Amino acid sequence: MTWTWFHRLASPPHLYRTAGRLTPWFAWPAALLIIAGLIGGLWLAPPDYQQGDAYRIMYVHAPSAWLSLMVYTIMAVAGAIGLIWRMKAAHALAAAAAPIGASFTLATLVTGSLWGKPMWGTYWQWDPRLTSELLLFFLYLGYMGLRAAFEDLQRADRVSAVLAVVGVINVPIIHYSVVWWNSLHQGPSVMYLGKPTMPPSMLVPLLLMFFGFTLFFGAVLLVRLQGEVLNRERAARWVEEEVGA
Amino acid sequence: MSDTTLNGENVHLWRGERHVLRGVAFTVSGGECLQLTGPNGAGKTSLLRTVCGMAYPEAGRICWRGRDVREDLPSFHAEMAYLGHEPPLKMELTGRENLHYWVGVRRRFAAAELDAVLARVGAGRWADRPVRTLSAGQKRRVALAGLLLMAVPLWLLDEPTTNLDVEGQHLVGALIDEHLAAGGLAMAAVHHPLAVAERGLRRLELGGV
Amino acid sequence: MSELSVVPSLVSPERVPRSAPGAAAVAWMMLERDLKLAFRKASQLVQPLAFFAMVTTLFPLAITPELTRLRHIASGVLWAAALLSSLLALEFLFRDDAQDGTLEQYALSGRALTGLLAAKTAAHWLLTGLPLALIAPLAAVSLGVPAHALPGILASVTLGTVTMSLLGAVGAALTLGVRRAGALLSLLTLPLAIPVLIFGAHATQLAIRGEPYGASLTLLAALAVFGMTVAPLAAAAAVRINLE
Amino acid sequence: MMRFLYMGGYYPWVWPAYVVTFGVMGLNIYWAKRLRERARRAARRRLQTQEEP
Repeated sequence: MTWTWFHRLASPPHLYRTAGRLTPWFAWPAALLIIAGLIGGLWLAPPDYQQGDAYRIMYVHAPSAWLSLMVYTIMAVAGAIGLIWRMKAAHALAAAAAPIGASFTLATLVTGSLWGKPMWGTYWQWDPRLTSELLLFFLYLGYMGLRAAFEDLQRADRVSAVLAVVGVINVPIIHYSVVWWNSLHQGPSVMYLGKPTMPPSMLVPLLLMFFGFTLFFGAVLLVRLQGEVLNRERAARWVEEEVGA
Repeated sequence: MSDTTLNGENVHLWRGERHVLRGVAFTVSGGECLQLTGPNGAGKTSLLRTVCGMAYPEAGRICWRGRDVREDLPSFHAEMAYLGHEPPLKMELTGRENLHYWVGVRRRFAAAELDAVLARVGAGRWADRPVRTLSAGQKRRVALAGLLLMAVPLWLLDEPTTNLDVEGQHLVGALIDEHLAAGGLAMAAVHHPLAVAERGLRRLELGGV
Repeated sequence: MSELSVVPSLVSPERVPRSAPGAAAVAWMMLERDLKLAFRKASQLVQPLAFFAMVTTLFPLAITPELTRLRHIASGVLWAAALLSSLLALEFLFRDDAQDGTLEQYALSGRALTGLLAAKTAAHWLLTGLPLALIAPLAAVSLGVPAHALPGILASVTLGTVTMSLLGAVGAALTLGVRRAGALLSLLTLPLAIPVLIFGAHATQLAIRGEPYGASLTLLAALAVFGMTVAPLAAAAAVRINLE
Repeated sequence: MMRFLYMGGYYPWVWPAYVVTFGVMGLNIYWAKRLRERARRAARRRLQTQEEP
């Protein structure tokens, strides 16, 4: 059966141990990639001919933005799996991911507005990307608020999973309606991400940062996952072996 | 002879940190009433809610007519009635209106049938008053009328005699007896023994831990 | 056994022709019930409307009484007020029924909870969304909106409140098990309502300027249709979890 | 080195952006470890109370 690995992985003791074992395999490469990306992005890459050195904010802004979206999607997928197959491990994963995603969404907003000040002359522009990101931040806040409102972990898991699924369906609708809204009001359309003609000396550090941030998320997620799995486990013998009563 | 059998196998249920049901097993067949007893917190209500599919057991299963009820909850629900602690009535509506909107989504019934069940539970005189104005015992009787009107084989009753006077308690016993005689089955969580004929009565003692 | 004879026998369902009403009849019954209940405590019906009128009054007082200037912000004022007012009554959309146990009986009735909740949502829209849409043109006039824009405002608020009721049903179902859910409910529902706000306010703005607003109305209608397919499913799932 | 820190005049925005991002990453590491530690402590406590009766 191809499904056996899946169920084995989802069994709490196995998941707890695997997560513990995998953490360094995410953490060290993440550190390496991020340091390499920092050297490449801050030191080696040349200044942009239009934005000067301000574009270097992109090396932390863009990967944070990527994480903010990816994490919400992961939460929704994990939530759906948890709902459909009644899998506690999937809910634990969603619970572990949410605060990480929210914090990177906040980082995206702050770095975006720090980039905006020299570029637009103001810390906040109702630019479609930033506006969508702000709304995404509200979605995260709602998700975590809903989770926190329940005392019973299982109910919190399942109710918030429904919210994440509804939210992820709405994310593209919200994003495109915001883009459409922005096009009506002729907002500034300075694109600083995904320029087609980015020289390799600029692009390579960006890619390093993307991978580095993703692995960093993985490492933090695994640590949190261990905690969330333990919180969902009641009296199992394996817990005794792991934490040593 | 009849395949109307409800059985639970090795039912385990957790409520937060509490292991409420620990491997509960039972069988009830047509013509039988299973009386659940045990101290407060022993899991009587939890077991009833697990049986009716409102709580999801960690392990074990509930079978109706030999099939796991989880396979097809809607058709299982169509054959059962659950009465909780509080009569499920809207205060702003009359007893008759309550029954209309409550049982009416399950089956059509004639006005004569409604009158007959109301008379049977002794609720005929105040069925047209808003439920808000009724006493707790009168509300309970309206709820019992709903139970009869559903005309389903399986009754799941949580403390059905709460707030009823002695006569009302005998009424509950008589209703269950008639239900069993018609081939129905019942599962009731009780504090005080039901006034039910000994013949079809079975007991399940849940231990509180 | 004389009394029993009035109740159909129940040993096996095959012998009793099950006289279950159809899905449409059930939905209608639910709708009728909720309308009847609402009219028996009518004071709750007026509150969202009064709130809407109040909010739209705040703006002239806070900004300017000049109608020519109010006209420019009218669409924003109307839509922000409409979104906020439609949130008001939401918390009790399912809560009353959950508390007295009737919602549980519907969840255990063997009938599709999706359809029952859709009917309840429809009742909620009839009781709050539609009245809002009907008084929105009045509020618009008080903000200096020319008469030719009123049909557009009526149409867009009508469509927008449909989606709001649907989103609100999901939010109310999610927070059913939360004791004081008001603020959380708004936090959950409002970000999801942004597309409604954008398309609705835009349609209103175009209508005020006397330009064709059909495209925005179509988008609002699309949101409503999309909501009708997804929202009852999500609400039913959330209600079942919260009743557990 | 000073030229590097000067960032072509954009230092008031570039460096805070990096500080914020890495601050968030640091907090994430700290929160994650704290969550795991608390869960372990809670699990130990649960095991002890269960053994007694």
